Amino acid sequence: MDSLFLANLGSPPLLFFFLGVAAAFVRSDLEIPTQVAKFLSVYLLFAIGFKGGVALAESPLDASVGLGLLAAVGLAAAVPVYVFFLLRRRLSAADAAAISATYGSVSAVTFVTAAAYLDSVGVAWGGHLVAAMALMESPAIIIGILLYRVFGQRESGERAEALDWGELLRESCLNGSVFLIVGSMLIGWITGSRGMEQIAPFVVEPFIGILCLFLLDMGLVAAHRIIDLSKAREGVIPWPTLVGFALVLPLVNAMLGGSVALLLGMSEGDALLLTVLAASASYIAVPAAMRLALPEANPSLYLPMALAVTFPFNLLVGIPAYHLALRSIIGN
Amino acid sequence: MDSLFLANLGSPPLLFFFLGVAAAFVRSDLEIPTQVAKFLSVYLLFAIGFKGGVALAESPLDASVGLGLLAAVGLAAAVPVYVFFLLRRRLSAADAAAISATYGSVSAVTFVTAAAYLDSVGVAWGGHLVAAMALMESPAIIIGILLYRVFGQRESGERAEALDWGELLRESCLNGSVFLIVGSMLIGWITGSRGMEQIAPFVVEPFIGILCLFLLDMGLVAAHRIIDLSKAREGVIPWPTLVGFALVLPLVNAMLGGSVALLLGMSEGDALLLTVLAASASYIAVPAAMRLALPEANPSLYLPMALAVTFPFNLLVGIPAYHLALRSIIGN
Amino acid sequence: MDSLFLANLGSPPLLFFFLGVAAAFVRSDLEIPTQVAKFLSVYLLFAIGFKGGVALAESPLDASVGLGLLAAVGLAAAVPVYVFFLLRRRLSAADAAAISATYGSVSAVTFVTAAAYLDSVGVAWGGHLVAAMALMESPAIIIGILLYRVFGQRESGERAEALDWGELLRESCLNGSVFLIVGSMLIGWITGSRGMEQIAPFVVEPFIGILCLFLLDMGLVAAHRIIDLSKAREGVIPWPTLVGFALVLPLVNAMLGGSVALLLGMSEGDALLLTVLAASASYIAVPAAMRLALPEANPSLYLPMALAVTFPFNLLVGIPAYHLALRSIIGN
Amino acid sequence: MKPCKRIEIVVEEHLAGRMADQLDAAGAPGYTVIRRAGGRGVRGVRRADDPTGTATNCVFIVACDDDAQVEKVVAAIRVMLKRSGGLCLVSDAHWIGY
Amino acid sequence: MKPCKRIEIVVEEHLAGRMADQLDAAGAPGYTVIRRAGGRGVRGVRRADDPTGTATNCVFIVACDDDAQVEKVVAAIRVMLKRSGGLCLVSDAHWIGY
Amino acid sequence: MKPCKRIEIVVEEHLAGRMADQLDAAGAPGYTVIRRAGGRGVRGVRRADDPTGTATNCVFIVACDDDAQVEKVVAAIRVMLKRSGGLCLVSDAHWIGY
Ligand SMILES: Nc1ncnc2c1ncn2[C@@H]1O[C@H](COP(=O)(O)O)[C@@H](O)[C@H]1O
Ligand SMILES: Nc1ncnc2c1ncn2[C@@H]1O[C@H](COP(=O)(O)O)[C@@H](O)[C@H]1O
Ligand SMILES: Nc1ncnc2c1ncn2[C@@H]1O[C@H](COP(=O)(O)O)[C@@H](O)[C@H]1O
Ligand code: NA
Ligand code: NA
Ligand code: NA
Repeated sequence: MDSLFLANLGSPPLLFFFLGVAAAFVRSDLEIPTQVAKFLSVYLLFAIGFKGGVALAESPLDASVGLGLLAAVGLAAAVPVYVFFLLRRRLSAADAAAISATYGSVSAVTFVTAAAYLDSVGVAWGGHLVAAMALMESPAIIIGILLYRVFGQRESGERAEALDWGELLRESCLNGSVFLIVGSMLIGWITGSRGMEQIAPFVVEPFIGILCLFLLDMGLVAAHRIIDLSKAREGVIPWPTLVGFALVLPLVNAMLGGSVALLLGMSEGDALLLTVLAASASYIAVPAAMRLALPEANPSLYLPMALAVTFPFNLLVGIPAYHLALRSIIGN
Repeated sequence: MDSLFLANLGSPPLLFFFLGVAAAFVRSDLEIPTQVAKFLSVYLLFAIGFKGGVALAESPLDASVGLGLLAAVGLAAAVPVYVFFLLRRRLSAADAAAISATYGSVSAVTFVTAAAYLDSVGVAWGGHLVAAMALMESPAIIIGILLYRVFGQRESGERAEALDWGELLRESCLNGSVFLIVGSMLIGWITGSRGMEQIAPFVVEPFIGILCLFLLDMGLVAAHRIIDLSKAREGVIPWPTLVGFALVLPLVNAMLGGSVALLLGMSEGDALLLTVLAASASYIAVPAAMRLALPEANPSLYLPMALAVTFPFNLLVGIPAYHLALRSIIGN
Repeated sequence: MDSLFLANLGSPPLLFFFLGVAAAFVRSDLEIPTQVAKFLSVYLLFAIGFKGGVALAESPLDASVGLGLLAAVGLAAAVPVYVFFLLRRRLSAADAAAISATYGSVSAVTFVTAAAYLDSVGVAWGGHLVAAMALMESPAIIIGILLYRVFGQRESGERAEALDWGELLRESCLNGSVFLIVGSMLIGWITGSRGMEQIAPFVVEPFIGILCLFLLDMGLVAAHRIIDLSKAREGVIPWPTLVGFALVLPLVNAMLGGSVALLLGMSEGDALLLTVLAASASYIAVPAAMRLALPEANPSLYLPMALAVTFPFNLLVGIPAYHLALRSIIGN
Repeated sequence: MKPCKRIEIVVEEHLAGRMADQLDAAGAPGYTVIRRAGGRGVRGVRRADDPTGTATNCVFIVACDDDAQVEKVVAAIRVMLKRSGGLCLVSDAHWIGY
Repeated sequence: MKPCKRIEIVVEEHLAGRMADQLDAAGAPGYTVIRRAGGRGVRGVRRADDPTGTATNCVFIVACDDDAQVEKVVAAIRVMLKRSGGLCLVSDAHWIGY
Repeated sequence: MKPCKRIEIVVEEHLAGRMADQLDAAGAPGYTVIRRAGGRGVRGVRRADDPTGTATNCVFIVACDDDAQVEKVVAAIRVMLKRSGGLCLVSDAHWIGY
């Protein structure tokens, strides 16, 4: 049973993640140049989007798919609400709102790694989960800002910069990663297997290798964040508490996501992906949006929580653990 | 018949071009990092050059090939002359010279896309067309500068920086893209099929996938230019006129190129590529050379014409239209 | 027999190296963007490390392997000592120490090119040579600094910045390239052929193609160095002398390395790789470490020697020449 | 060659577009922007090479004709600096006309 | 620590090589150049991230010993600035010797 | 808006981490760093685009409150500049508070 953990931890992408972490901790000067690292993530979104679209073109779009997508959006909108009220007691409204948006949204790289994990253990998953990922990126941002506007505004008496809702919507719904996934999915769906044939040598075959190098970089980045953290002055809230939150939130969200998936009768692979999406936290799109719309929130809280704790936790432990749990319930 | 248009517009590379355009218009922050975008174009030149060279090594070099290359150079030298005198009436000598050089030279990406299009519709083309492309990049630059020196100099009474002909020749004949295409072609030609075997997994198989990402970026760039344009103050010449020129010039040049190809009895594929070369306009090499040698010319005229109008026009409409026309004449 | 030279010089990677050199000399503006060039070298180290690790997993680790690694470290530690005392007579202690470290350490790209050469001429080589390369990068740095501390310090009367030995060790033993090679090798060794299957389309197939583009860039860089050199004011030591050193040192070191390999009874391929390692000089890791630990040494001596003379010499002439010599002794 | 004021602003790279808009709105005669800078201030370290892009700075240089223009520019960007952090320096310089 | 002049020049990146040559020729004691900058001036917006490379700026910083040197440098680059656009600021500074 | 001192330092990019540490140690209130710069000085040309990374500069900008702080910073980095080369300029500026 725990062979799932081994299969996960012993896979090249995860091992390269560890290598990146190790390099940062021994202060090696190993690095993936920034622009290339960004491009690798563009590649991963492009490839997973395209593959999802081609898969969609091949399987019928039925009511259960629509229901699944609806549930995904619902999860992404509901999570920030409970997280906000949970954290409100210990943190400022701005910080609580930013963290709630972070955990309501998703991490594309966690999703991609989970999909690669499923492929490697031979469990099928549906292309519409890629659509679910894309749909789950944005709602939490808007909910988070709304929560702050409704419950937090009075706190700060000062005249704030007017919020530009148009800009916010664009930032949240049309940010680069959402746009690229949705676009690639559409193109994959339009061109189908004929398109796949043309670009499979680029999007399918080197995928795992590129994921290895990208996770190497993510390991470096996550570990750098941990190191920066450990140097930071003690904030309003002790670090162990933050780390605790960053470990408990994915577990609770995974339970929520998993329950929804089981209620909807999703297949093993699809259920795992929805669970992972719920459990994951955004460390790119949401922080970027928060810096624009909610700069009062302290990025040195939400960013390391998502990037340095929740992300590695899901990658290393979460994915196989959620799988194990789902499998034992579905009874495969 | 219009299946050619569909085959073109429905191909993944073109769809990704549209995706880039759309991303820019909705102001998504999607981007391909600059250095990677430059590298993708290096890759495309390297790959098309190498493939062209290998193809050359396999087919005999005969008189008709030599004649074709001569005709290509002739086209590249003749086009700027008529364009210059046409535009002289409405624009300053510097602007007319720069635009004439732009349209006399070629766009390597348009060529690469046309070659991919031919591959996808199953029409053969000869490796020497790659040589034709390389040969056509430079002459227009020199002719454009000469036209300005002869007909424009008196206009501006001021003491100009002395023109460094050595630098100009180097800029025009030895610029990076010409050098890389010619060099890769030579190496492909020397190493032949044995060399191809070694690097086919890099230059052949992922080609279309990489072209997709590159055209995604080109879509972003072209659309950004259109947006910048629409914000610019009205210049000496109304924008509709410029757009008109940027649509008429490729059509006229395509006719010139196509006629030459038909006169020389080129095959369908070769004729299309020569036509596309004639119709295309340079938005990298020529603008760079013009900024150095003819900074009086306004880059916000020639650059958007080539990049934001002519380039998309050829990609989307031109290639299949020229193909249709050639096919109906050759009578396939 | 000289077919080995032809096989080497006529291979696509070497031809692209020439292309880069040519581009720099005609002052073409061809360039591989820096960040991408760095990434290409990351890729090469990642791929060669992984392949080496997988090979190790498949062959038994025995005493002869251990002896080989020991000999490699010995070479890397011994070479700087003789070079230092040789150069001391003509150069300052700092310069002699830096050059000795440069030649004691190794060039990963030279190694990778030699490995690709062996593959192309069909000679097998063992994965533990990758480990040898990794082990040979660092010792020379430490020996070089020690030599300077012991024999050179008194020269400069001034109070020096205190040497941070921790930082030096980290710089030398944990620099990015060593870390990446060792890490990838470990991961290749752990995941074995199962891991290889997953990432072969990324690390094996496009390898030669990527090596071509990287060597194109190295050609540009090496030639730029030569050009900068020729413009530099005459230094303390005439250039022909330096070039002479940069040609003689690799030959002497190759003899040392080759002798060790023959004494240990290494196979033809392994012997060549050890010889090449000994003959090669570091132009990335050592210069970086020297700028931190020994800034008194003039980088415009050791850098061009390693990069502009020894590196091309080994690539073009050294590899096949050493092979020829070894083969004639081993008597294949 | 006329006396002028040189404003130097450091803000998060995410805010570059907004900063440019505000400079335009405040009537700045132009600006130059250098991206992918790092730094340290009261809000901690910002690494220029952060692939998540959330902790990178950019530097704006604005040459202004006179104090009145500086006032307008500074007024326009102050709220932004207050909320998001950053640096703003003003110094004297001479503008070389051509 | 001696008084000196700091020249700051913005030109198109294409012209970086030529600018460096002219600074050398004018006897500038050295320069530092930052590439891939963006900006806006009377010639419109220049995006630092333009892959066509035709609309990117670079920033030169030149520390000069005295006014005479500044004069020479400015004279050398004026034609270039006039033809291609850009910015040139001169300010006072102190050069820390070591 | 209070008077301040602006320090501008150019060193090899390899030394960026060490420089940042020394600025921290010297009590600099913050700094901004621009990487991948090129340049020319008495030690020859440094190309910003050198893939071997051994000849690239970076530029540090440090806004200091007063001369005392400048003294401390300059003292801290002088040995480094002496050994490795580079440039250090100090000028007057005004720090816009927010
Ligand atoms: N004293 C300073 N000198 C130079 N740059 C500074 C200084 N203080 C802040 N900065 C820059 O402004 C950014 C944000 O500052 P802060 O909001 O203080 O964290 C920092 O990351 C630095 O790049
Ligand atoms: N007032 C200004 N302040 C800062 N940079 C400027 C200014 N004016 C022009 N520039 C820079 O110089 C470049 C060329 O200016 P221009 O020739 O006026 O378009 C612009 O893209 C800016 O980077
Ligand atoms: N006069 C100067 N003006 C601007 N930058 C300089 C000057 N002198 C030196 N530098 C910079 O400092 C670096 C090292 O200088 P040096 O140690 O003199 O070679 C150079 O590569 C330049 O980037
Ligand atoms: Na989530
Ligand atoms: Na043309
Ligand atoms: Na060696």
